[in-house]
Amino acid sequence: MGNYEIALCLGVVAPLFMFAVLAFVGHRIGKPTSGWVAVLGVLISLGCATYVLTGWLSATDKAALMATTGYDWVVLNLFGNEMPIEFKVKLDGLTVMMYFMVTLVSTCIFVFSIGYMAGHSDEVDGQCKFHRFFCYLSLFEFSMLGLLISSSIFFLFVFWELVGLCSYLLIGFYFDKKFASNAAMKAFITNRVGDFGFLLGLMLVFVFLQTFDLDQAAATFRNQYETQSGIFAADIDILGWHVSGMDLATLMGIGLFCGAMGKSAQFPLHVWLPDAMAGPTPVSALIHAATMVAAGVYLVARVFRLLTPDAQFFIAVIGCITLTITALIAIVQIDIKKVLAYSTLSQLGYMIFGMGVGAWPAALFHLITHAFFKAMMFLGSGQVIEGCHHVQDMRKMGGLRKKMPVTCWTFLIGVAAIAGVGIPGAHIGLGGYFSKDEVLAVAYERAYNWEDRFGGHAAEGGHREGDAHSAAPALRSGQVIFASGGEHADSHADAGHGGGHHDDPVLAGIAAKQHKIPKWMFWLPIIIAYVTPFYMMRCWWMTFMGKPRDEEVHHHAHESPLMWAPLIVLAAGTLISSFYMFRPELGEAAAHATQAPLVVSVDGEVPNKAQHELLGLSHDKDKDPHAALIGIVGFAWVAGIGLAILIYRNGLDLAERIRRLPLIRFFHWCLMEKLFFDHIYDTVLVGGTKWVLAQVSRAVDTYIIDGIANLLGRSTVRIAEFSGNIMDTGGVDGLVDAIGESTQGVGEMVRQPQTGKIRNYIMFGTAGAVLVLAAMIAVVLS
Amino acid sequence: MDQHLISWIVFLPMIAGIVLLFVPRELVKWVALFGSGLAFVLSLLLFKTFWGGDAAAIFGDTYGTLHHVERASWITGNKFNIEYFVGLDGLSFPLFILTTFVSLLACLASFNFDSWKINKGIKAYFFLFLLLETGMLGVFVSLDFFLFYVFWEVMLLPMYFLIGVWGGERREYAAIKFFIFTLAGSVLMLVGLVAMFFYSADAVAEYPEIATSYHTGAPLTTGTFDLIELATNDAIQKYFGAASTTLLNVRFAPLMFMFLFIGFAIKLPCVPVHTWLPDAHVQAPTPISMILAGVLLKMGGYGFLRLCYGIFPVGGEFWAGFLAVIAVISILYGALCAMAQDDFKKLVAYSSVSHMGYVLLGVCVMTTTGFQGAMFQMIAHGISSPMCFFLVGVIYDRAHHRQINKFGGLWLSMPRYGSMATLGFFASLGLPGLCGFVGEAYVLLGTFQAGPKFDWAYTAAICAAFGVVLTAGYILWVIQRVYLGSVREEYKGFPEANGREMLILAPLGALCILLGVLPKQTVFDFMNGTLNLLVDQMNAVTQVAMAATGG
Amino acid sequence: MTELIAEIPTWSPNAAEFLTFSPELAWVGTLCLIMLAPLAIGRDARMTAGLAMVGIAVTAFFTFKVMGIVSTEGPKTGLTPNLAGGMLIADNLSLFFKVLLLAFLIGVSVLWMSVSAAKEDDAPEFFVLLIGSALGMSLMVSTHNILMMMVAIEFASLPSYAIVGFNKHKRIAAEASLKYMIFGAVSAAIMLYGASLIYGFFGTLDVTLIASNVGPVLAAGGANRLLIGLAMFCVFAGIAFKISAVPFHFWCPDAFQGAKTEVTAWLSVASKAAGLLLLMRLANVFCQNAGAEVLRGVAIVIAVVATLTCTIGNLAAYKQTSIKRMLAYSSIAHAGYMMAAAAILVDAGTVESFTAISAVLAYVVVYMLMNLGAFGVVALVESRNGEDDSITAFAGLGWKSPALAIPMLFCLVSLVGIPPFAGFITKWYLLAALGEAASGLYWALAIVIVINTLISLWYYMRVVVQMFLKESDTPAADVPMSGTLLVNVCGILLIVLLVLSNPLKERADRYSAGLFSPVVAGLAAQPDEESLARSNDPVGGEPVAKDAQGG
Amino acid sequence: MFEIGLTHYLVVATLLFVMGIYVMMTKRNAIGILIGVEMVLNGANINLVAFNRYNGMSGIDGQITSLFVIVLAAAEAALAVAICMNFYKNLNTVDVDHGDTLAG
Repeated sequence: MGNYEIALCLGVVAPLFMFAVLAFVGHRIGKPTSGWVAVLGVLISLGCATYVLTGWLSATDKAALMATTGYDWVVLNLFGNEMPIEFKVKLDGLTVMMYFMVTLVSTCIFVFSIGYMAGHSDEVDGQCKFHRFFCYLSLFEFSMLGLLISSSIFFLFVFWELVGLCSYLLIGFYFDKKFASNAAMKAFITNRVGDFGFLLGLMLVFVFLQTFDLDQAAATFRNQYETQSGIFAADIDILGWHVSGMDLATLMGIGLFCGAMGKSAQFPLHVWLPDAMAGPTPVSALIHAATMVAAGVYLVARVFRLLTPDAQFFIAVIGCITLTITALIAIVQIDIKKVLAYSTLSQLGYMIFGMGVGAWPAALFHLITHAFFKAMMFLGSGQVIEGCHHVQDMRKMGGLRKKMPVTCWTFLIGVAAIAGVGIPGAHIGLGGYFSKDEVLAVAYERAYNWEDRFGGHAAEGGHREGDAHSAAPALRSGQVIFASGGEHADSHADAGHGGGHHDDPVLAGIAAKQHKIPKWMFWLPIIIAYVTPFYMMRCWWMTFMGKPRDEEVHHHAHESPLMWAPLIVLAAGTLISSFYMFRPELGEAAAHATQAPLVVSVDGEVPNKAQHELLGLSHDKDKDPHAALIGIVGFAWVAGIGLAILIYRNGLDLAERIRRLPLIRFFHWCLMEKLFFDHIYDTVLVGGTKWVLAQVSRAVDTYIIDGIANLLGRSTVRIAEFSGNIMDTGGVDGLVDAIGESTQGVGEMVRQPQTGKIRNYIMFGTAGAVLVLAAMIAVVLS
Repeated sequence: MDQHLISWIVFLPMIAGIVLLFVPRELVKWVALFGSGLAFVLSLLLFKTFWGGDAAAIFGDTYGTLHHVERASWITGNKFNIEYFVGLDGLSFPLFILTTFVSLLACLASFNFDSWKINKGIKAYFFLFLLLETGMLGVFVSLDFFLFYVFWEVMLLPMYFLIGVWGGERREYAAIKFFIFTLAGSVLMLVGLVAMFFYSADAVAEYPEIATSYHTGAPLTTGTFDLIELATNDAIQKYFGAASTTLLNVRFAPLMFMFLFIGFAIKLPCVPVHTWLPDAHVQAPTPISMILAGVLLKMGGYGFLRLCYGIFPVGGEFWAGFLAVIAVISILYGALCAMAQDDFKKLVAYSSVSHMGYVLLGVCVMTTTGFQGAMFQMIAHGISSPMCFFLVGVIYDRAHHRQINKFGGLWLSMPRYGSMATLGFFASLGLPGLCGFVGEAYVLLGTFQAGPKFDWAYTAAICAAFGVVLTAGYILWVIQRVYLGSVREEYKGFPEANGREMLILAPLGALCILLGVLPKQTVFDFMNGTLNLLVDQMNAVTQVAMAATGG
Repeated sequence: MTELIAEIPTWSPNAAEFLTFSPELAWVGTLCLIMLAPLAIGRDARMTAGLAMVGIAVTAFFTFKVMGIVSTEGPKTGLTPNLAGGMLIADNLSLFFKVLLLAFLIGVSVLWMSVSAAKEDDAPEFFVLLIGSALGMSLMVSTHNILMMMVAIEFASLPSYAIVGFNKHKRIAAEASLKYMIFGAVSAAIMLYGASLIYGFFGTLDVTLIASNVGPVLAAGGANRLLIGLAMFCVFAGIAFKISAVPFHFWCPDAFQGAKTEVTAWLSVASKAAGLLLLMRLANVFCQNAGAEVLRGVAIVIAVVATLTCTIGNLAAYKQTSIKRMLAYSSIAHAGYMMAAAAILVDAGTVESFTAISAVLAYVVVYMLMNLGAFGVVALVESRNGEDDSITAFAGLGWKSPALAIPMLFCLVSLVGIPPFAGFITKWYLLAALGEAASGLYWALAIVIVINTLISLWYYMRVVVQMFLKESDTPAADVPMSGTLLVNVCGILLIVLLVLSNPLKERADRYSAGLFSPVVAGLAAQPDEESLARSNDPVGGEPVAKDAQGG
Repeated sequence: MFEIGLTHYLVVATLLFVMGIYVMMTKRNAIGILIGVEMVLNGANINLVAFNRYNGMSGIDGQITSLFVIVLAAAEAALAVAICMNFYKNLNTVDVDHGDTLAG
């Protein structure tokens, strides 16, 4: 094992060790110390991450580093062949970046938590749960980092479930509150629904690709596609449908993506995330904003090479729907954490959408920038909630900027980042300005320029990739790189490719297999890009600006250093992540991580040699993704933020008046009801599809609220009750009892001749004898 | 001692049981603990044999390599040679250890006997308990079918009394139900026992040239009860598998398979013969529930592997589709039933039905991975379900009821216990990293892998995978209702799990994690050798039979 | 006339022949002694019993002596002790049964001593009747001549009628004995009528000759077939009455319930076993001499009756409230099981028939222990709670007097036929015998038996439930030491015979293999052809045929 | 004219048998039932003797057997009457239908 592998493993194990320490002796360690123990663990991880990151960035032969050694966990038997499930460290640019991001954000949040949980963890019965919180956090940290370094889809799944468990435990941390435990359960079960698909994908990978290793699986997939063997030649019967060839491959891709849908809370499994805000705020920041929910995007990035165009399109559609509906719901939320939750959902939608349109580096870039600023905002909201004594309703806040200056301004940075504040053309901007807009740029390419680019070559373009092209790493990766604005590119640094993409039949061939995306899938994200700044600014303004609306809340508000210091770190992280380091590395990682035979990764920008330097600015003036979109989205933030300020500058009155406008009122109601997803899940499963319409009207009734908890908790229970109580007692037992009773009945019957009267005995005896004799005669004569 | 090690382990509990009849009342439980504890310690010595990497050396080149074999003639009629024939291989060894282990913990769990609602007859209780242990151990080590059957039935009576005398409200009903169901399964097995002997005699007479015995090396000339011989003798396998071999005008292998299967399916149990289980579990005292779930159910699975599939692979292939349907129904139906329960113990009991459905699914697809998964699932369930039952027992001792909906917030009043409960139930849920996951994953993968052979395998795997969601549903729901939520007034003063309780929970919890993290080192290494050979053997036989039918 | 005389085997008894006849003589001597003894020593129960024991000992001495002779000279060597001109046989089977009867007599006497002796004034009469019926039973198994058979059955029955009504002042006893007597008389009459017809067809009452002639006579065709069937069935009915096979079982529950419990114990085993062994002997004779077609017909009749017997016996036992009545039905069922073995009639020369006899012999031994134990406990329980024979009288017995309840449990479970009790192993021998016969009929019978085992579990367990699972307020009472010892010995022997069943089975094999077989012994060799020729003679055919046409 | 042959005897015996069975099944008086039994037995006796006489049997097996039957019948009758008296003593009747305490 190389040093970096060891470092990564150490970074994973350190929190686990702290988990064990806290689990066994946590209650003896006491209140603040146990928090610091956990911080120590995550600091070790951060150290490891930094070590690996610096080493990685300075390494020249990255391919050598990527070859890591594995350890056979178990050895499966597949069609008579041994197939080990290997635990191996995945060491590539993506892992390194994600690892670093996660440890950095975690460190901040851990530290913040010590301050935050001091006031939130004392429980009834004199039981202090402070250490338990850090115990769970450490376990989460372990699982999340484990997930990042897994090179096998199987272990991805293992850690995937573990982070789910931690999420469950942490959402339900205040489990004495009904809503918290409900939310925890809802989260876990919804995730399980997604994992069901994941498992299906896993099984397909197992049987057809015959390996769980990501790289090997990708290679096999590619090979099978080229020879039209394996999964492409299979024809299987699933639940009565015959699925074969490309469709099966698509099914595999969608199956794996189902996992991501659960974890990253994509439509239609998004319902758990807003409820997950029942957990302590640092948890929301860490798990439900920065890291775990992003794991879904990470998963898609990892299995990108196994996707087919149809699967990818499916991903894009799901992402597009999610980002739209959740952003709309975010507009009307009044709970500060709920706003952030829906905005998280929306941003995750952007990322998934990005993956779906092939914007691999852009989506991951957005993931990282989003992690920083969203974690920061969540912590900010935690600060507010803590300061306001557990008030989360923004209508009771207002004017907190004086009481909480650091929180206020760091939060504003977050708002700016998510809104994509920047100056088009000047290459000055924050977070989303680069990352989100790059996704949009790629979407634009896919929606408008795709056929122009490749269509012409689709017909004659060979489907096979020849060896001759293997010399060109960037192209072997199947990565399409272009600069925005319809100007194609170019001037790409790779000398071996001076000819550009047009002339490359291989690339064209691959690309031509992909659909042009419908135009609405470009325009919806654009519209939401206008909505986003609005609701974020609304949130900030309602909280920090204006006049205090609730004296008592305002009176108590305060900040504490343990809690605002991490905010500053994260604010710095937001700034750094927007410019430095991450984007070029991701672009480079894409070269390896996207070698897909069927789909292409579309790069919104061109990596520059100089960017390989740690401090090199990523955003090359000439390669600004906004070049083409400048008119469409470049100033979206101005419009959104402006409108928000316009409406909320004088308190809530104007907003209230608007809300009462006839049409708005209807929309508002719909959005307040979260577009009825919870209700729909409830009712669909309660009454069956034919009752859906009838039930939707009833859904207004407030008592049906609890979504997925009831999905299994009420509707299925009825089926279960039927099966458990009626079938078992009535059916099987009934049958057995009936047999028993009839046996007894027969017993009673055969006793009837025993009348006690000897004359009867003689008669029955004789009659019986005659019968037996008759039977004998019948047999003998026959 | 060493050469009779297994016999010592098997009969030691019984000896202790007899001894305790003659000691003062206060010492009884200590004698019992000593008996089951010593059996456990001695069984650990067996690891010496199975330790090490060289699978071929440990498990042999063909199915039938045994260790610690003891053979002695037992009943010799004019034809029979019924032997006292015991031994261990990869199939029985893990289950053997599991049995001594769970029994020890169950014995420990019985230590609060005096505080039970029915606490008369402590000697009788521990005597029957130890007798039961002997019976269970005997089943796993017996390699003579007759001996197997005797041990199999020896367990019935102690279990009947343990449930019937020391059980809950409806103990009589539950006990007799258990008895009748189990006996119903085993009577047909008895016919199978007779038939297999005489048909094997016919077989060696029919094909004397290939009737070479694995044991003596010479051709076999008589019928046999030797389970290994029945499985490995070419003549017997050829004759059993042949389409022309019939009993009551039905093809022999499928019929015999069914005769045996019914008995094991009842024990496993799978739908629709599972209904004894919830009753038995709910009514039985906690330690007995632990034994029931931890060991008794495994006998069904063990029987599948050793007898049904070992001896009648052709029958297995014949019924595969049917069994898969039953298995999937068990998985889903068990989970749904679990969800519908108000009684905590009944919920765990139904979860066993669901989990054991995976075992059936794993074996019925007849793939190596499936077999391994089924076996692992048995071990894992043998760890997690006793734990769950004990967890239920702990609160039953305190609250004297098991109504899920009347609980709440127990984690607050009993944090240590709550943590163990979470661990136990998540292991049962099949969370990766804990023991329940590996078996399920293997079974699903094994089932999916059977796709080329059986059309329905993909569908079965997907349906079974959906069980994972349902499992999460009922487990989380019960955790939420019992352990989470605000603490109720009446349970505020509940004492935390005491030392004895933690002593039982801790090893189980540790094993839940250990098996989940290192499945290869803890379980697979000890059984894969035999399982792989068994599958090879099975495939060879079914191919021959298929070729014969085709020709 | 000289020709005629030559045909009747001359009987000029010598000392050796008297010796082979000595057990019977000793028995008769004992009878006389006990009858006369009151004149000398009074009617004291103890003294009488002592006298009976002496008689039994003497009989046993001679029995063993004869056994020695038979086993050294061997029945198949031509030195078969044919007594009374071929009417009686002293072979291993009959001697074995005599030993069994003696042992059982001792058991019943002990039981009687411990429960009834104290209040009994008519001890000498009791022993005379008991030993008289024993003598009749021993004669039953020592013949294959229908005349001797009739005499022996009557000899066994008449004392039995009286002994059932021995309790003169009890209404149910009077009722029971009357019913028993009438039913017995009716079946005897029918049997005699059948015998007279058989004599008409075959000119002989020796079953050996009948068996070898029946085939040719049947082959002659015509209505003979029906009439022969009718006649043979009438004879069979007489035996079936002793066995209490359905539909000749009606007397059984009533007589058993009305009689004293120790008498019930005696009748439930001895008279049934005698009838069964008689049937087995005749079956064996048929196997050796009759053709396949006849065998098939006879086998089907016996199989049908056996199936009806065990099934109806078990079902009718379900809802009984009197334990004696329940055990009476159980004894009907067991007779059915044993009868199933009698259905094993396959062509001469194969060994299956003696396997069946061996199985029945072993079964009878164990059955004796089980019933002696069970009825013994019933008698003891009855004796201390005022003749209450309801099942509920057993409530809480397990906790009050385990010394009674545990042997009772052993006996009952053994009656069900599950390990670890000898009832299982003997049931297994029965099944094995059926399996070895290897035909659909016998496999079907095997399945009938195992399913009946399952049915029977329910009502046996009702008693167990009462004993161990129910409570009772009545305090424990003293029970006689000797009776307790007796039932415990029975209980323990049941376990011992499972673990060490070899000696039992070996003896059963030996004694059944040494069954006197007339064909081999050469007795029938000469008359065989003659009588065969005679039967084919139209002299017999003409009037009979007319008769049949007329009817 | 016709000669009285085997058939006639057999017919008489059969009639006795049938009548005996009928009597056994219908009579409520215990003694009546016993008389039925005797009828059947005598039917058997007639059969035995007739067969021996007409059917060319060697020896006198039939006759001797019938003697046995007569003795058996006598013994049985003696015991039966004793049991009937005991029954009468306990129930004050010999109507067998009154003895139905034991049933089921």
